[in-house]
Amino acid sequence: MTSFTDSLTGWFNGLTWLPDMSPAIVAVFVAGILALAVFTFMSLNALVAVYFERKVSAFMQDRLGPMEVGIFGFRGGKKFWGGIGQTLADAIKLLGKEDTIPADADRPLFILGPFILFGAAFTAFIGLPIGWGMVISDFNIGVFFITAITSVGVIGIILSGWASNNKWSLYGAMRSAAQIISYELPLGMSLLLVVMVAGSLQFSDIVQWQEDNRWFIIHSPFTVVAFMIFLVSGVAEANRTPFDLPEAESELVAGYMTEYSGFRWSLFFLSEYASMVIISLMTAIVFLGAWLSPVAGILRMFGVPEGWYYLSGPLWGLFWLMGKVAFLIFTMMWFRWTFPRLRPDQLMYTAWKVFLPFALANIFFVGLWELLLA
Amino acid sequence: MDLQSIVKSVRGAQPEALVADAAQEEHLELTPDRWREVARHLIDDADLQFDALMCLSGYDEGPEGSLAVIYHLFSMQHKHKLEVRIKVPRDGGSLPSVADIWRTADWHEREAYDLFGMTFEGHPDLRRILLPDDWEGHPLKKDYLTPDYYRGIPVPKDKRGWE
Amino acid sequence: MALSLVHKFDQDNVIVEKLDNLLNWARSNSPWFFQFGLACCAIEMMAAAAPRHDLERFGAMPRASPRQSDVMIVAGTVTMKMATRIKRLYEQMANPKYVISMGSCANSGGPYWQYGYHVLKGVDLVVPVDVYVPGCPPRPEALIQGINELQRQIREETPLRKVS
Amino acid sequence: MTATDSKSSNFGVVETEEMVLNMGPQHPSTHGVLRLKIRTDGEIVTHIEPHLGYLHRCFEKHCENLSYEQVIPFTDRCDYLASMANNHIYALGVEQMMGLEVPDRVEYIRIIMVELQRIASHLMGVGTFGLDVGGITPFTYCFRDRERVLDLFEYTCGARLLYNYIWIGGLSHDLPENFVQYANEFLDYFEPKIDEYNRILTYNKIFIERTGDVGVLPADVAISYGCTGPVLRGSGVSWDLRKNEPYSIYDRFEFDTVLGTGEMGTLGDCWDRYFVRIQEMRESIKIVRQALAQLPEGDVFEALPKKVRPPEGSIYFRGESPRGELGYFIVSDGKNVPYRVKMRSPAFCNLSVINEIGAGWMISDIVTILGSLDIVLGEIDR
Repeated sequence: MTSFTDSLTGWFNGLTWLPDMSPAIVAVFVAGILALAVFTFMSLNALVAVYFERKVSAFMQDRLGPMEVGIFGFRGGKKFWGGIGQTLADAIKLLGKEDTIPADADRPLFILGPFILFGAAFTAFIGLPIGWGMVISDFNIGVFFITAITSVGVIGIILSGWASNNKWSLYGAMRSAAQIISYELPLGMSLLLVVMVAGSLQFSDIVQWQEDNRWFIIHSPFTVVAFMIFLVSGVAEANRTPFDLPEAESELVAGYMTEYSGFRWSLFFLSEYASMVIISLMTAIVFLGAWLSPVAGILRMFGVPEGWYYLSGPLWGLFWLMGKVAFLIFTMMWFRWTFPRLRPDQLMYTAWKVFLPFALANIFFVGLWELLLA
Repeated sequence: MDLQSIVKSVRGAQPEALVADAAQEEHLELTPDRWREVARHLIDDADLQFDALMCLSGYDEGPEGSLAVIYHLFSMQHKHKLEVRIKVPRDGGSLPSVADIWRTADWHEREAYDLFGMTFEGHPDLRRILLPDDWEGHPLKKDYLTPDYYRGIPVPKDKRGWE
Repeated sequence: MALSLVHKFDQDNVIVEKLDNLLNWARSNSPWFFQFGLACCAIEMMAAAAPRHDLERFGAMPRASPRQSDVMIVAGTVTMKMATRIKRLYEQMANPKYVISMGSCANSGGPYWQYGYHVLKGVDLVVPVDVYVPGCPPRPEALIQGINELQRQIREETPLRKVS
Repeated sequence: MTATDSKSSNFGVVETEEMVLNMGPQHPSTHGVLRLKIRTDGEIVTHIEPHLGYLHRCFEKHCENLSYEQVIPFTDRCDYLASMANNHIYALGVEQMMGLEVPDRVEYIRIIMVELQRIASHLMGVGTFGLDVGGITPFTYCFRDRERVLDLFEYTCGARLLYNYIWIGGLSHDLPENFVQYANEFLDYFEPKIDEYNRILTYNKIFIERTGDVGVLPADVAISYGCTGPVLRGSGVSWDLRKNEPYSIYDRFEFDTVLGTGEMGTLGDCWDRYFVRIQEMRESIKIVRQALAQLPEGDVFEALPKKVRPPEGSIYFRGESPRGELGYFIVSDGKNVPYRVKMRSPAFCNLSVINEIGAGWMISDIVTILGSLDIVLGEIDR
């Protein structure tokens, strides 16, 4: 499969008016452009997702949500688009706010913490495809890379919690360490099952398998369970309610980010919403057939010939994938505004005594299923 | 049970605890030194069983009079009430604590100490409860004078010297 | 004689003006308030954030940590014991920060002004106040008006220019 | 922690230390300016020491300086979530001292107001309890419906939160026109909403996990600490002053005392205390419906005394506020200013039990337990 990196490098090399450059310099240029693209995507995502979340929460709570702030004089009226400029105003304000560092804080770590968290979320986007050939780098160990890199973020959380020299932050950090490391296991185990069936750690191969056969969520009853475990563990990985213990507002004030303000705090915010996207993208790619059209899937089931599949193709693929991601993100928001929060020990119980045994049993049964039926 | 039989019962158990024959009045007046024994009797006696302390109030009779503590007792079993009054001297007055007999008394005694200044002997943790630890005086005494400043912050409404 | 470019920036300048406007627009439209109530007025503050009045329409969102909030709404009676804490909380907030004094008690001691030996007679004795909202307690609409008034004040600021 | 420790300590033995954590006076879930000094061992709480007084507004000092009528606005501000109940019990106490009889219509209006206030107060308790366990939406639902109750109050006396409505010997205003109709409309609207709260919060699996079996308060401990109201009834003690010691005209109405059942865990846990509040709203609806139906005609101002000067003496009058037994100990020396007023506030006693039921649980549970006690700081600190 081609990737953005390949195409961009090819494009650079094809520019005849440029002087000859060593491949290293081209690589730096390409990486720079792609990094900028990912950063833009993350920022835009945060802007849109925060607005979406505020509107969804308002809708669920019989409120209106942001209504008065517009962009370029456009306020959006009384419709859903009211207050469309709200998150932009928030972002600019946060950039203009004072960056406080408490006197007793561990300065280097305090500064480093949010960047590690941000870096982890940022790096994860390298391996995530958004369509055929639309990926920055299609590793052959893509699944492994993502699971590994998303858990690096916890180091950032622990560092910032510890360095803040605040007891609430420390509690948040400790909780988050326990939580993220625990939920890594059921998450990985559910992925393992897909890897086992598809026979590859590469995202493109997994999608190819789904195109050739069927979406993983309807592969067998066990994959449905795996999907659920994966989604819930993913919510826990992203520190969202009902698993938002590290920042539990009613208990720990603001958890590990209690002492952060302004730009550094907005990095936390960016990372949180980026990790939501990462988890949703993973779920959509691995279980929900990535960019494959549900229409095509249904038509194929009834034996309609390939020529009739109108809603497939690269751009449609992007549409389907983003649609699935948006739906999953909406589900996470739905969770957040409906459920109360779990207690730390109940959280651990769910991870170790419920999800992990089920995930392990799943692997076994899917193996049997494959042996007997396939 | 009416007041007279309660008085009779207390007199039987602790003869010298009663200040006067309270049978004609609405409350029982006791001396401070026998109060714990009377309290034990009030809660343990099968006919009395005052298991709930409804209210504990400090009371100041005025700049010339003495301080008092007023207990309102209630029995959840027998549904009868009792008002107990104990007078203590104005300066350095103290009376035994009943915080271990009725746990309600714990915080109420701290409050009475905070606002009136009488001490409760044997209280596990007798500190100010409402006012800050470094507050001077006991504000509900009738001869209390509001201080002008607390930690440099002006207290009264007098605006002179604010600007 | 034409002014040099450096000189131009000393005076009211179009670029600075526009940036000022942008910052003021952003700051005035996202007054995240400090989720911190003291007494009766705090209930009305909660009511202002709840469905019927919905402060979030103006971009005001409650934050639990002082570091992330822009506006401190002193909602309720400030006592002597609390006054030092309020000062500390105010100092913990990151600049730019604003204070709304909500209700008579925070404005001047309210009904407790005469005999309240333990009540601070106005929160402006310990922290600088930008907007006073009268009432005991003020209605949520009054608080919303107070926030609008604060927004108006922020829009007149000149954060990028030196105060002469 | 220090270098010298590692020399003396055995390897392989993890040394732990207790940590002191200050919760409040500014904390999202201390319901005001309460400060809890918590000693923790990891997440487990070993001891809780409440520090009060951050909202001490000198209520009792004000009583000694203001006339009997002028005290009423200050009782409003003590328990600002149940102002009507505070007005009511204080007024009843003074009326009893003076031997004042009030017209029937006044009694009925008072009951209607107090019970509507109970609904509003419990809505607040339920909503903030939802907030404490992490659910934000139940809170907004409760506030949405609470606004409707406040509309009724505002229609009657012009105030939303602090009413000064129930006066000694009468009321500040008669009912406005169509009040009965509006109140009935509200009750019809509100009764199905309770099922909505049950769906979103009460029978939510996570909510039950968080509150069932947590912070169990045995009945004898509750009585010894002087806990009253939903906290005591949640422990299964059938004790409601409206029923057991009827004051005003509560003996004319049909309603039940709601008790905790231990349905989702042990008797007296947080869930029971919470559910008692939910059920009490239904009972209040019943009372208001009956009172609206029986409401007599009459002049509400006829018994208002020209001068309020109770004879020398004292009284301890208690009644059931939404939070429990609210008592006023009033001493009169024959003047128009009370000599001493002591307020026995239910939340003060309810809060004192926190170390007893909170120690040994986790920090998250402390928040839950505190929420289930439904305290109001204005009343605790006075």
